[in-house]
Amino acid sequence: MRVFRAIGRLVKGTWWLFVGMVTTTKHFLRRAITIQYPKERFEQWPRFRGRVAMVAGDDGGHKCTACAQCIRVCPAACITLERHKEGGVKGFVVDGYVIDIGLCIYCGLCVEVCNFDALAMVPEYEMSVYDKAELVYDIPKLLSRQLEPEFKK
Amino acid sequence: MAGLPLDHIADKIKDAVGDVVVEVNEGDRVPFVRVEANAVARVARFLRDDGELAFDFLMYITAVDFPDEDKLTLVYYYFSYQNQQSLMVKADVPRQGGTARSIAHIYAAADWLEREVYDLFGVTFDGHPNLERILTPEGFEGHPLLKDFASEDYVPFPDKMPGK
Amino acid sequence: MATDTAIHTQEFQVNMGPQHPSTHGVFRMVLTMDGERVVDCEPHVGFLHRSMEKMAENRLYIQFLPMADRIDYLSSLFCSVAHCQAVEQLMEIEVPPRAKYLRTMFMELNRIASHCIFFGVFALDLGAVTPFLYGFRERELTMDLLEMTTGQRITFNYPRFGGVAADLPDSFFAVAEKFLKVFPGRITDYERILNENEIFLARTKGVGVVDGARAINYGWSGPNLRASGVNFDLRQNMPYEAYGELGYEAVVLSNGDCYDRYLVRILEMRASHALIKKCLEGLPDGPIVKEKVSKFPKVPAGEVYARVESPRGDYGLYLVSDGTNKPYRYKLRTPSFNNLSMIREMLPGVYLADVVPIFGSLDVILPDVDR
Amino acid sequence: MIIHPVLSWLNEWWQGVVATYGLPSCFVPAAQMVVHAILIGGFIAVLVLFLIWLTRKVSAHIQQRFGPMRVGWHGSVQTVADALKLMQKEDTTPRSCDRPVFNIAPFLAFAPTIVAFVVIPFGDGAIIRDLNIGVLFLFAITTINVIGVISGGWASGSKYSLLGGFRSAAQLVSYEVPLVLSALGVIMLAGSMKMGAIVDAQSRIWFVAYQPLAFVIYIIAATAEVNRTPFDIPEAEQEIVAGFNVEYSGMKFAMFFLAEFANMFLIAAIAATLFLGGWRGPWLPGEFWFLAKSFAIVLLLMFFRWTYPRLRVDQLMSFAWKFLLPLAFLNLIITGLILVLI
Repeated sequence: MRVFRAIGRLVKGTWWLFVGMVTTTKHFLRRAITIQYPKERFEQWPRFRGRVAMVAGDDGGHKCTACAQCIRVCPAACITLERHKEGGVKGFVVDGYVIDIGLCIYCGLCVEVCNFDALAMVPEYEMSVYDKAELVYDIPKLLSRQLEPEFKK
Repeated sequence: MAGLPLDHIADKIKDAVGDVVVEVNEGDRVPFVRVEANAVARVARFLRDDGELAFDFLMYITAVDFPDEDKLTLVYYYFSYQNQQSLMVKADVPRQGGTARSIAHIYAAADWLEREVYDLFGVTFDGHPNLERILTPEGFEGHPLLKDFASEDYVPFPDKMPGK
Repeated sequence: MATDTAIHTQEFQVNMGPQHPSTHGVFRMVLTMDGERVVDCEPHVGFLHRSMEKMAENRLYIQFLPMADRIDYLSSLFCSVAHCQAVEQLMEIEVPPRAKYLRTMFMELNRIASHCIFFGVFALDLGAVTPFLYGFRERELTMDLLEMTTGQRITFNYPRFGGVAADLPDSFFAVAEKFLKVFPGRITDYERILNENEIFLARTKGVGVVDGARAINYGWSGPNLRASGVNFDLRQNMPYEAYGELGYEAVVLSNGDCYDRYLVRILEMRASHALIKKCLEGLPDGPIVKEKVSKFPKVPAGEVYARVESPRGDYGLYLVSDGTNKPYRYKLRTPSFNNLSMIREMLPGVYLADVVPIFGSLDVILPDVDR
Repeated sequence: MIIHPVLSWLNEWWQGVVATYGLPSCFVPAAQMVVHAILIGGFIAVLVLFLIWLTRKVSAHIQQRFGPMRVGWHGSVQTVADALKLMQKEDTTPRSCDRPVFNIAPFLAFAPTIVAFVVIPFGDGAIIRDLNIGVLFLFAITTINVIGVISGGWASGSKYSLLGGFRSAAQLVSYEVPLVLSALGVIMLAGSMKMGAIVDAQSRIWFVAYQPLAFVIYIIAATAEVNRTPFDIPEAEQEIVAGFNVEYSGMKFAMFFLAEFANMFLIAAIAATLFLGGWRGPWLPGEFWFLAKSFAIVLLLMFFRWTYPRLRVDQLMSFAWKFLLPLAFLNLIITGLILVLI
């Protein structure tokens, strides 16, 4: 009996080893599913949260009203805003708005809380630089890339 | 909460371990039994070994710091697979030099959990086989989860809200 | 404990980690070895300690939401759902049914993603490289689905207090349909490569056996516990979100060895696949988020324990609130921490080569251990 | 059929040169040796470059990737680029190592492989020395490289490499036995240890038809012999990081690498010669058939490597001694009985 069982196990073992080989061979004959990154790129899904950008208004400028909701919600404390009150103007005047992309964690909460649609996440993910200081984005830099129309909600 | 009523459990603890139950709180969401700090190990052993209760699963041990009341509340959270019921046992120890009996020999899970509480809160556990820091590096000073923790390296979360 | 032979043997220590190909992160074991056999093991954790609990105490509830994703980055949705559940229970918010279903569905997708990684990494631990890539291939499919809805591939930041952040996009259904169609075949491929493979069986059957009582005593939970024969799954026993309506039957095996811990996860992938299908079929209409919930809530004082069944086990969050907008105490019960604590008892007596599958079969993830 | 005439022509021409200018006659064999050495060295270099590229491509396509694509057509020159990079790398030597042994180990591992190519028949007459103890020489010489592996593992002064070295020693000693025994059946059939004679004996039917069991044993033992998965425990990356070569870098590492791949081809070439009729084949030149058969075996080994998990060290040993060895003996006895009876 033991001999038969041993032979049975041998046959079964060999069979499954063979099945494994068949599976890999099957995959060997299939097309590769990866892409050649810098030459080809994935198309981003419309909601992809790349880096934060400021949305340009009709005049090309930013739409920020310096309400500081984004600063209040930012979990990484990467946004800095300077503002002041001016006589005759309702609300605040924006002096400076800086996002340190090196600190940003791409959670998208700032975009969500912004009541004036002044911020958006653009599908940009190649932000490597040689100097960390270049990762600090000021208003012109934040305005430099806009959402393509089809990416808008 | 499904399972046995809390009063019943508290009574059983009183019968078995003695008059160590300080408070029985049905609470809103997490009912708990507060016991004396020197009795946590005896209570733990009873809770595990009693056939009816059978709290065989120690989910976690932690502590909550109350600097205003100058106490640390140790929290033991048990679960019983038999009754599908959980039970929280609390015990108050002083903030400085708080100590409790280790339950590592009753629940093996308590080994690391007690080390964690020791590491982060500074509560010592008597009879623990290897009470060393676990999460923070060796030679670390202080106990980070105390509310008044201060260190040169510790930078609190910055408040970046601009002035008016 | 050197073997009792005439030949004089000397024990030596091998420092496995913190940088080692198969410690899945930064975990250090000091192994005392007698030849190829392990005599003693001294685990060291904490290399990835970020003091998440302290971070939570310093942040608003909403601010910690994306941080919760980073506690266990392979199953990040579970951590943030637990965070939301705790806050919702304290604030007594009822989540709309559609949001419940969406959360459930994406948690199951996330579970598949996590188990795919387990499959790949476990095979890699045993020296088979190819399944690793296959596991990642299927993970990409789930990631696609998650990305098109939530906007990110790993750290989703998807649930919100009282619901979820976004509804399904229109293109979702076609992609999901495709995924649901191909995925069972892919699991069959996994099974063909490993399940009955004689070498794989020899390496995993009877290795690292843990019985149910011991597993419970060590605080094991999740697939590891179910592999040891304990029939307990929060989705089945204490349903949350939409699991109660969907119904779920836990996958339970009995041997408690590395092979069963592997098989439980493979079977759970199939179960999750069925759950996702059910979710999509029964997806109710309605709002995705409860109205009039502040983004910056002041949470009423009290304490709460939220429990979800993460791919690694019983993920819990003990939240003490003092009525302000920041947590007073935020205790994370991470399953990996408890699952890993037995490693010291499991290793003595096994071969060095078995250390890797035993450790791998626990499916711990070090940020989850160290927090 | 290609190499042989060229070599003969070269030889005749050189003999003519020697005769014309009245050079000493020992110049003839000396020049021959130099030519042979260059041929083998060049062949191995090109072969290994190709094999590494092939491994990467095969593994990539099994895993539904592309593999190297950038350098050259489909990454064909990638290995050259990698070799150049390896040469430029810093040659680190750990402080705790046994320096002379550490330095010599890579060459000890690599040299026997080159020597073994001396008795491989690449084609009709394309064999450098058709020794009459060819097979014995082959197995004797390939065993030497384990000394390089052990000494490399020992001299590195790292516990991982030491474990790797020990594992390698145990494994190679165990698997050498079934390997040789499986080849013995072929030798009995051919009645000679001469490689040429063995190939000639297969002019009608390949020995794999007579010795299927031996062929299987040979493939398994050979996989173990060259440390390929599922028997790659000496360099099990997940357990002992990289085993014996964990402390090596730069060219010394490249030597080990070279030895591994050259060995893989060598073991496949032996299989092709002993079991698959060597260079014999219809229409096309013998060199082609020889390479085709060898590469078929190499591909098989590669598919093993990318499909199977790895055995544990004790399972490996018991598999060799309790399973392969009795089977090899059984095969030998059956072969002997049949030879006696017929």
